[in-house]
Order: sequence, then structure tokens, then C-alpha cells
Amino acid sequence: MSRKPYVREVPKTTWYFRQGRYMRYMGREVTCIFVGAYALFLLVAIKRLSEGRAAYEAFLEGLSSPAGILFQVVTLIFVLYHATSWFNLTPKAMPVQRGEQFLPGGVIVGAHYAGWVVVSLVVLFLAGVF
Amino acid sequence: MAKSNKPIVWGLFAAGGTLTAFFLPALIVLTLLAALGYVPDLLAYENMRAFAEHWFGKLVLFVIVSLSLWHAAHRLRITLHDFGFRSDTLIASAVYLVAALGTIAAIVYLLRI
Amino acid sequence: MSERQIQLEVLRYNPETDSEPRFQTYSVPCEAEWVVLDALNYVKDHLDTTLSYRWSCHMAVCGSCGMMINGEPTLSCKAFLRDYPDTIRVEPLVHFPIERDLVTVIDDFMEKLNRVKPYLIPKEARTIAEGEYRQSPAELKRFKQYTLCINCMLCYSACPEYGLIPDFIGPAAIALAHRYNSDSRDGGREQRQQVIATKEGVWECSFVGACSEVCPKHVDPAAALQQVKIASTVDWYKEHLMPWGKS
Amino acid sequence: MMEKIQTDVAIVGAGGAGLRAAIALAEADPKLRISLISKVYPMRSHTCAAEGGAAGVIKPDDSMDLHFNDTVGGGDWLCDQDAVEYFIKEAPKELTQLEHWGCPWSREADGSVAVRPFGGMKIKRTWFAADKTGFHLLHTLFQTSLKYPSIQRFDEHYATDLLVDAGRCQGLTAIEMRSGQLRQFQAKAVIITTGGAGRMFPFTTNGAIKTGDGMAMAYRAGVSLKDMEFVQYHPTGLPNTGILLTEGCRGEGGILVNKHNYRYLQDYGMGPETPIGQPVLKTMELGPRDRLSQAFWHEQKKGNTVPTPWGDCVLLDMRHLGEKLIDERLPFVRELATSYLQKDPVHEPIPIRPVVHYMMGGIHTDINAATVLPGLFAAGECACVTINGANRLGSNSLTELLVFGKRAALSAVEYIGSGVTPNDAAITKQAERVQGRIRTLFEKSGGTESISGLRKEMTDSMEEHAGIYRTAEGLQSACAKIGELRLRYADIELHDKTNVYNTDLLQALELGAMLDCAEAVAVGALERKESRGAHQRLDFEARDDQNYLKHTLAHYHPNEPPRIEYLDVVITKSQPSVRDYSGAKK
Ligand SMILES: Cc1cc2nc3c(=O)[nH]c(=O)nc-3n(C[C@H](O)[C@H](O)[C@H](O)COP(=O)(O)OP(=O)(O)OC[C@H]3O[C@@H](n4cnc5c(N)ncnc54)[C@H](O)[C@@H]3O)c2cc1C
Ligand code: SF4
Ligand code: F3S
Ligand code: FES
Repeated sequence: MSRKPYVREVPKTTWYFRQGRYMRYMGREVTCIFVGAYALFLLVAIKRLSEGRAAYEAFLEGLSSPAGILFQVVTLIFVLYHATSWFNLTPKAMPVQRGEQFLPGGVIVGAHYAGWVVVSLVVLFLAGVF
Repeated sequence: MAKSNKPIVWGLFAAGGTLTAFFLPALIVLTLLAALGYVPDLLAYENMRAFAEHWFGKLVLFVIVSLSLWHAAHRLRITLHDFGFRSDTLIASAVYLVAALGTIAAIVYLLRI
Repeated sequence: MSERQIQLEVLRYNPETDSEPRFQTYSVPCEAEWVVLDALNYVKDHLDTTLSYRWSCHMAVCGSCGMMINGEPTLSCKAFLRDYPDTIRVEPLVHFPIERDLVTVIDDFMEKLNRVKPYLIPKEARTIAEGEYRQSPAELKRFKQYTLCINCMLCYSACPEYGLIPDFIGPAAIALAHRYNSDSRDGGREQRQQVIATKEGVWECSFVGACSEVCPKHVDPAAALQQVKIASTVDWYKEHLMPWGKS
Repeated sequence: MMEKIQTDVAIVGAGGAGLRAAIALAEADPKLRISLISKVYPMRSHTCAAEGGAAGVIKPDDSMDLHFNDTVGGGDWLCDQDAVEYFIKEAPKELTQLEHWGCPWSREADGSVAVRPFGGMKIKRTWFAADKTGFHLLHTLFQTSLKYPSIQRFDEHYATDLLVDAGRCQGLTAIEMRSGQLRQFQAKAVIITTGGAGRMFPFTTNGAIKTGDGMAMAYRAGVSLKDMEFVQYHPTGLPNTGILLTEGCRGEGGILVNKHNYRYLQDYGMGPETPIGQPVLKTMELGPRDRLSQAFWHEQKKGNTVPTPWGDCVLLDMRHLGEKLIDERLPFVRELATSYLQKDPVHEPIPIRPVVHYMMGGIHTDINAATVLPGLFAAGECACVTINGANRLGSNSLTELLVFGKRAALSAVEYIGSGVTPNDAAITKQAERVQGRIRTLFEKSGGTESISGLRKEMTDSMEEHAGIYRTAEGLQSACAKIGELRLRYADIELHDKTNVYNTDLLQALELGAMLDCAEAVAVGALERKESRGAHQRLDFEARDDQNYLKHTLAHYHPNEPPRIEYLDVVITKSQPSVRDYSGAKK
């Protein structure tokens, strides 16, 4: 038998350097670290809240350390990336068929962005930012 | 071949992904403002306490914290695989354990308020 | 017509004479409206008859001429030279073993295609005398896009998860299963779920989305896979949390 | 030792016809061992390129007789009318069967199957799946074939020769391309479904695989090739690549104009002019392909064509159809024109010219898809039943694949029932001879001829002399040329002497097949001293029913031109008359 198919190995730990789109994908995936970190941060906040005024206010105080500010800023950036990449993919997961035609993906994405803006404004408003 | 059980966590992952996309950015803006010294009204102790004492406030906080955790845990499992860590069973157990513990902790802390 | 000299760097591998692949460069005089396949045909006819590659239709419908062109999975009959620099690198589709030169071994894909039962399993049997099934244009539209797959396997080359986890059934085969599942005439979803709702099925997909980006027919397999995931998740919750709800 | 595969029925070719035959066999008897052999994976077969549609009577305003008349008249009365009757009766059943297998036919609002107008058809009766009908038909058949475990596929196996002993076809040899090994298939019956041979010409809609291999295989085994001189030009090909723009473009209302923006078809017996956007069946742009292609030739002679970098063209104007209709009914056409010619039919007229498209002729079979060689059957474009006569009507061929693919299978089952078995010793010896022949070709050194060189000489000569219009002089030179090339073929040398996926070897074998077929075309055309359908002689301009209402049969000779014989056409209910495509007489 003269066949001898040649198998090209995929580099298991560095494959994502091969293409820009893989890097963008990995960027999206690592947002989870920040989502997770922020969830734990909220958990701590709730714990402090349950421990009473002193604990909670000390916690708020601690936020304004340079590290605390950096954490908030970096997390915001990654979470924004998470949100946009998530919304951009929704038409694939949930296409909407009206009569014969499908709603164009842009409409679905647009609706999500609009909803996002509204939700954010409402949250900020209720929290007394404005 | 049996059907996979991934749907359990995937359901939480997807729900968490949507929820975090909609809510986390605004929440982070709130905490960022606090960090910068402009503590929004809601984050003041009395208001926060009042919010968390109400059953609805508890529910909101619980849903946000736990779903974010499950979303992050599931995606982290896949991301670690993508980075070349191949002991999937171990990784899955670890990340889901953290998410589960976090979920329980959230319940416990919230009930204490 | 304007001629342009292209340097074509082609991966060569002959199992009988090579222990591993190498690149060979051909200088090819090309016409402006040529595609990469035309340049390969020029090589075959005029420069080197030993080069092997697959092609047939030259109109992007038979699905045989997929290759990596400058690192991107592409149909060589639809890769217009006008869109490329003067040096073009051509390799066989990645994630598949190389049989020879640009020819890959696609047994794995053919086996997976077979496994997903990509044929109509009628909801209600019908005789020829009873005529055609009725299907409204809207019902047709619902799955039409997923019928357009030409089995070119560019998506398999683009999908990193398939490269990392060769057992993954992969985008095109699952999209095809979804095509039949979404057909108003079909009643075979449960049978196909046994195959695609497994770990090797849709659950190895992490929604990279590269499959849809390279698909020359805009099948959008990534969309099909997400929809399968959602439907399988709904199934799971129904089965486990509301066992009474099972029909 | 050569590997032997024992099977009941071997099918060579996994295009529409081959797959339909395989399914019919598997359904007829699940115990049958079926070998489906193809030089490409089934879904790569050229049936996938068919765009426009498949004809079959289904709507209440239509009738079997009308389809019959269109087909027989369209074929210039060279069709065997008993075969046409059978074909038309089976057509709707086959198309419905395909629907039951999941084919995504385009639909009417009420959910029934939609039909569109097509050239030469008096009534709308062409079923279509947007403008990818052949593609959907092929994939539906291929995917359906996966249901049947008894269909054993041998993908990427190149069939080389039939094995014949005691006057019966008992199998074949094929090269497994990935290993380069010759395999012997011992079969009780063989069905050839290898498709057409358009690659004999330089400018064709046909894919690279359409090299007439099966025709040549049968021909060399002693089965004659029928009506090979009838080569269809399709009037609307993209000038640079030969990519087809389906007749559906005109069916939906596209018009053809010359450089003066004049709808020239009205000058060639297809007028009077019909209003733009309201196509009238069987006139003007909806005339038959042979007439339209011939009209182009005359326009070119008169200097009315548009010069382009790729030769003279006329214009296909679809702008008035509008973007919505084009995207819905002709999306593939738009994609093809926009990418390969960089012209968008929504915004500009598309230059087009006639292009070699389809072989009306092929392996001589009877109405049961059987050849004169017991045990050998043929169906699809490689066969000539004949329902297409001197000119095939668009959309009859996809239906033909189904109807006669199935017919061939049923005939094979019947034949096997008589208890035939292959004679191992005798055909093994033959297979070894085949192996010896291929090995000689493979190993020979010091050859002076190149495959691509000979191929170019062949295609150039065919284009120049055996094209839309032919003359005795031109055809004589084509015959001489092809004869010469067949001799020079003995002097080719392969540069690739390795086994695995050796396309050098396959191209050599394909060239051999094309030369055999090309000679049958040229000699048949030279001998047919009349003009009929797609065969037009400038030196014999009229149809001559007295002498040539007959099928041409070309008999193979290894180193001489074929011997030509004639066979009467079967006429049941339609006597030859004038082909009328003017709207006036409606
Ligand atoms: C661009 C285009 C558009 C068309 N549009 C229409 C249309 O709208 N309507 C219509 O009715 N008709 C149309 N036709 C015609 C019709 O599509 C063909 O006649 C038909 O598809 C031929 O099918 P087939 O099964 O006979 O052969 P094919 O589909 O060509 O299949 C041939 C098979 O034989 C195999 N084969 C060949 N040689 C060998 C060998 N040596 N060893 C092993 N296997 C071999 C191949 O691998 C392949 O599987 C069109 C044709 C073209 C080219
Ligand atoms: S889904 Fe697209 S890329 Fe994948 S095989 Fe089908 S046509 Fe090719
Ligand atoms: S690229 Fe792969 S991971 Fe999923 S979305 Fe496409 S199959
Ligand atoms: S040659 Fe058929 S898809 Fe490229």
C-alpha cells in the first residue's frame, strides 16, 4: 500500500495565533474571567452589606484605591466587549421569521442595542445617577 | 451515544450571558462611579440595605450574581480547553463547584440581610 | 487582456517520494479575470503535470476545489486573482490529512454526514398517487438556507474546535441535520437528536463562528448549531423538569 | 493480485442517473449487492450544475399530449416516440417521488409545487428549486441513498473498461484513485451513468469530469454510439468562462438584444416581438436552444454582435425583472454574473454567447435502457434512448435521469432474475489484460506527445469544424485531425509515475475517451447530409426526412474511423412536420 496520508498537527496551545478571527474569538471568551470576577466582587459586596454599616462602608471606601479603580475600568471594557459580541450573535441563535421573510439580522441586533441602552439608562436612573 | 447533559449548564450559561450583557455594564458604571468618589444614591448603605431587605431586591441580586457565575464558569471551562488544558472533567468539576458555592453563598448572605 | 505574473507557492506532498510536505513555487502568467483554479490548471497543463488537486464545475457548486489560499479556506474556483497579491500560497484544507499535494482525505466528513441521517424521515407517509406534500413558501424558507450546503468542508477547516477535537461532528453535517429537522414534511428529529445532541454533536461547538464566515454559500452553519443547542436545551429541561409534559 | 469485488449490480457514475438507479435497486430488493462506482464523490457529479428545472406534467392546464408534442417537435422528429411517451408518463411520478424525498422545490402560495416556463415548451411545466434545481436534485438523491445500507459506494474510483465474456457484460475494472490500484468488479449486470462529454470542446458549460468515459467504455466493448453528431449549444453562456446562465433567465422574462439594442430573434422565425416582461411560450426568447444559438451565428456574420475581450457576444437584458424577482427566482444567476463577469443583471445587460452544453447522443439503448450487449444498461446523459432527438428541450434532461435511471435499475433486476453469473476465470484474464494496457501507458518513457497538447488540438478542431454550423470540408478536416490525434495518443508519456492520486494518468485516460467520442461526433456529422435540430450543415440546409429520418449508429474500430449505420426512428403518433416557433400562429 503506497498511501501514507500526512496529518498536520494543530498546535494545541497556540492555535489561536493563526488567524485574526481566532484572536477575536479568544478575546470574547476571556471576557468570562471578568464577568466571573465581577460576580465574585458583587458577592463580597453583599456579604459586607449583610455584616452591617461599618463593613459595607469600609468596602465602599476600599473601592477607590488605584487597584480598585483599575479593576472597575478593565472589567467595564471586557464586559462591554462581552455585551457587544453577545448581541451581535443573537440573530444567529434566534432568527425571527415574519410571514415568509426573516427579519434582517441588523434589525434584531439593533433591537438588542436599543433595549440595552434603555435598560442601562433605567438602571442608572433608578440608582440615582441623574 | 447518549444525549449530552450539557444543556443544564448551557441553559444557565446562555441565560447568564444575556443577563450580563444587558445589566453588567450599567452596574459596573455604578461601582466605578463609587470608586471615583461619586457614590450613587442607591449604593449608599441605607438605600442598599432597604433594597436588599425587600424580597424583590434579594431576587434581583441573587439572579445577577448566580447567573453571572454560571455564565463565567461554563465559558471558562471552554476557554481553558481552548488554551490547551485538556483535563475537562477536572476543570468542569472545579469551575462548576465554584459557581455552585458562589450561588449558595449568595443565598446565605442575602438571607442574613 | 492584461497579463500578470503570479508566484504560486503550492504545497506538494507525494507519499511515495516525500516524508513530509514542501512548497514548490511556480511562476504563472495569468489573465486579469482568472481565479486561482485557472492558475493551477495552467501549472498542470504547461509547467508540471504531476500536480494533483480536485476540481470539476468551475462555478462554485460542486464543492470539490476547497483549499487554503493565503491561509484562508476558500474555493479556488471562486478566488479571484484580482483580490490577491502577486504571491499566493496554496495548501490543502487544514484539519484533514493530506493524501497527496492539494488532495485531502475526507473519509471522516463522509462518515459523519452519513451518521446524522440527512434525509427526509416523513411525518406521514404518502403515496405517489396522493401527489406532493403541501409546503407553504414560508415553511420552505424556514430551512431553505440550510439546503444550500455544497459539502465543500471549508467550514471544517475554519472551525478550530474540529481541529482540536476530531470527534466533533462539525458544522456542515449538523446544519444538514437541522435542515431536515426544520422541514415541515419531516418527523425524524428525535432520531437525529440521538446523534447531534450528544457530546460529539453540537456540544463541542463553542460558537467560534468561523464556519459561517468562510462558507461560500452563506449557509450559516453557526446559526444552525446555536438553534440546535437552544432546542436541545429546551428538550432537556422539558424531559427532566417537566416529565409530565412529554408528549 | 488484483482485488476482486463480487456484486450483483455495478453502477458506474453517481450523478443523478446513477443515484436514482441505485435507490431503485435497493428498493426493488434489499438483498441485492449494489456497487456504486464514481470517479468523484457523488455530490461533485455534474448534475449539481443544472440550474433551470425539470419538466413534468402536473398542472391542470397541461396534458401528456402537449408535453409529447413539444418534446418530439423540439427534437425535430428524431425522438423515438414510444420512449417519449413512456418518459412523459413517468415524469410527474418521478418528480413527485423526489418531492417525497425532501427536494426543496419552489412553491406556489397554496403550498403546491411551482412551475416555470422553459424554452420550447408550450405550457409552464418546469419544476424548479430556485435556480439550483440540479444541485438540489443531486443532493436529495445522494442524501436519500444514504438510507440504504445495501448501496456500497466506491467513491473516487475511475472505471476503465467493461469486462465482457460469452457475449455478456459481467463487470468492469476501475482504478482506486487513492491507492492507484486496479480493482475488478464482477457483476451480474452493469449500468453506465457517466454523463456527457462536453469537454471535447474548449468552451463548455460542462465540468472537468464530463469526458465521455462511459460512452467510450461501452463503445470499445462493442456497443454503438447513437446520434453523436447532435451536440447542443446553449445560447446563454458567460463569454469568459462558459458558465451557464439558465434558460430560466428567459423563462422569467429576460430578453436577448444585439448591439443595436434590437431583439433580433424576430428575424429568425421566432417573432413577432412579444412585449418586454411578458414572455410568450415557445416564441422569441422562449424558442428552442438550437434556433437561438443559430440566430447568434447569423447575427455574428452580419456584424450585429457586441465585441468583448472574450469574443463576440449578444446581450441578455434582465433589468426590467427587478431586484426582488431576480433575488427570489434567479439568485445564483446574479451571483455568477456578478462574481465571474463583474456585471450585475439587476443593473446592466449581461454579454453572453452560445456554449457547448449537452450531448443528445450517447450509448445506444432501447426503451428499457438496455444496450445490445446483454447485462449492460445505460441511463442519463451518457445514454441515447432517444427522447431528445436532434435537440433536447431544456429541463427534459433532469427528468430523463430519474425516469431512465430507475428504468435501467428495473431492467437490470429483471435480467439478473434469469440467473446469470460472472465467469471468474474468463473475466479475470480480461481484467489482467486491462491492467497490462494501463501499465504500459503508465510506464512508457520517451513519449513525444503531451496530454494537454493533444487535448488542445482536439478541442480547437471540434470548435472550428463541428460547432453550430458545419460543412463537409470542415468536418473532413476534423475527422482527419481526430484520426491523427488517436494515432499520436500512442506517443504520450506520463511524467507522474507514482500511484497515489495520479491525475496525470486519469487525464490521459480521459483524453483517450474524449478522442473516441469526438471521432464519433465528427464522422456522424460528416455522414449526415442534412440539417436537423442541433446539427446544421451549410452545404445541406434542409431537413431530409427521405434519407435521414434515422438514428446514426457509430461502431468502434480500434485504429480506424467508426463504421456508420442507420436505424429507423420509432414514430407512433406524430408525423414529421415543420417546427414552428412563431407566435403568429397561436
Ligand atoms: C450547467 C448545466 C446546466 C444544466 N441545466 C439543466 C436544466 O436546467 N434542466 C435539465 O433538465 N438539464 C440541465 N442540464 C443537463 C443535465 O444536468 C445533465 O444532462 C445531467 O445532469 C447529467 O446527469 P448524469 O447523471 O447523466 O451525469 P452526471 O451528473 O454528469 O454524473 C456522471 C457521473 O459519472 C461518473 N463518472 C464519469 N466517468 C466515470 C468513470 N470513468 N469512472 C467512474 N465514474 C465516472 C462521475 O463521477 C459522475 O458521478 C444542465 C447541464 C449543465 C452542464
Ligand atoms: S456549510 Fe458552507 S462551508 Fe460548510 S460545507 Fe457547507 S457550503 Fe461548505
Ligand atoms: S466555527 Fe466551529 S465552534 Fe461552532 S460556530 Fe462554527 S462550528
Ligand atoms: S470546481 Fe466546483 S466548487 Fe470549485
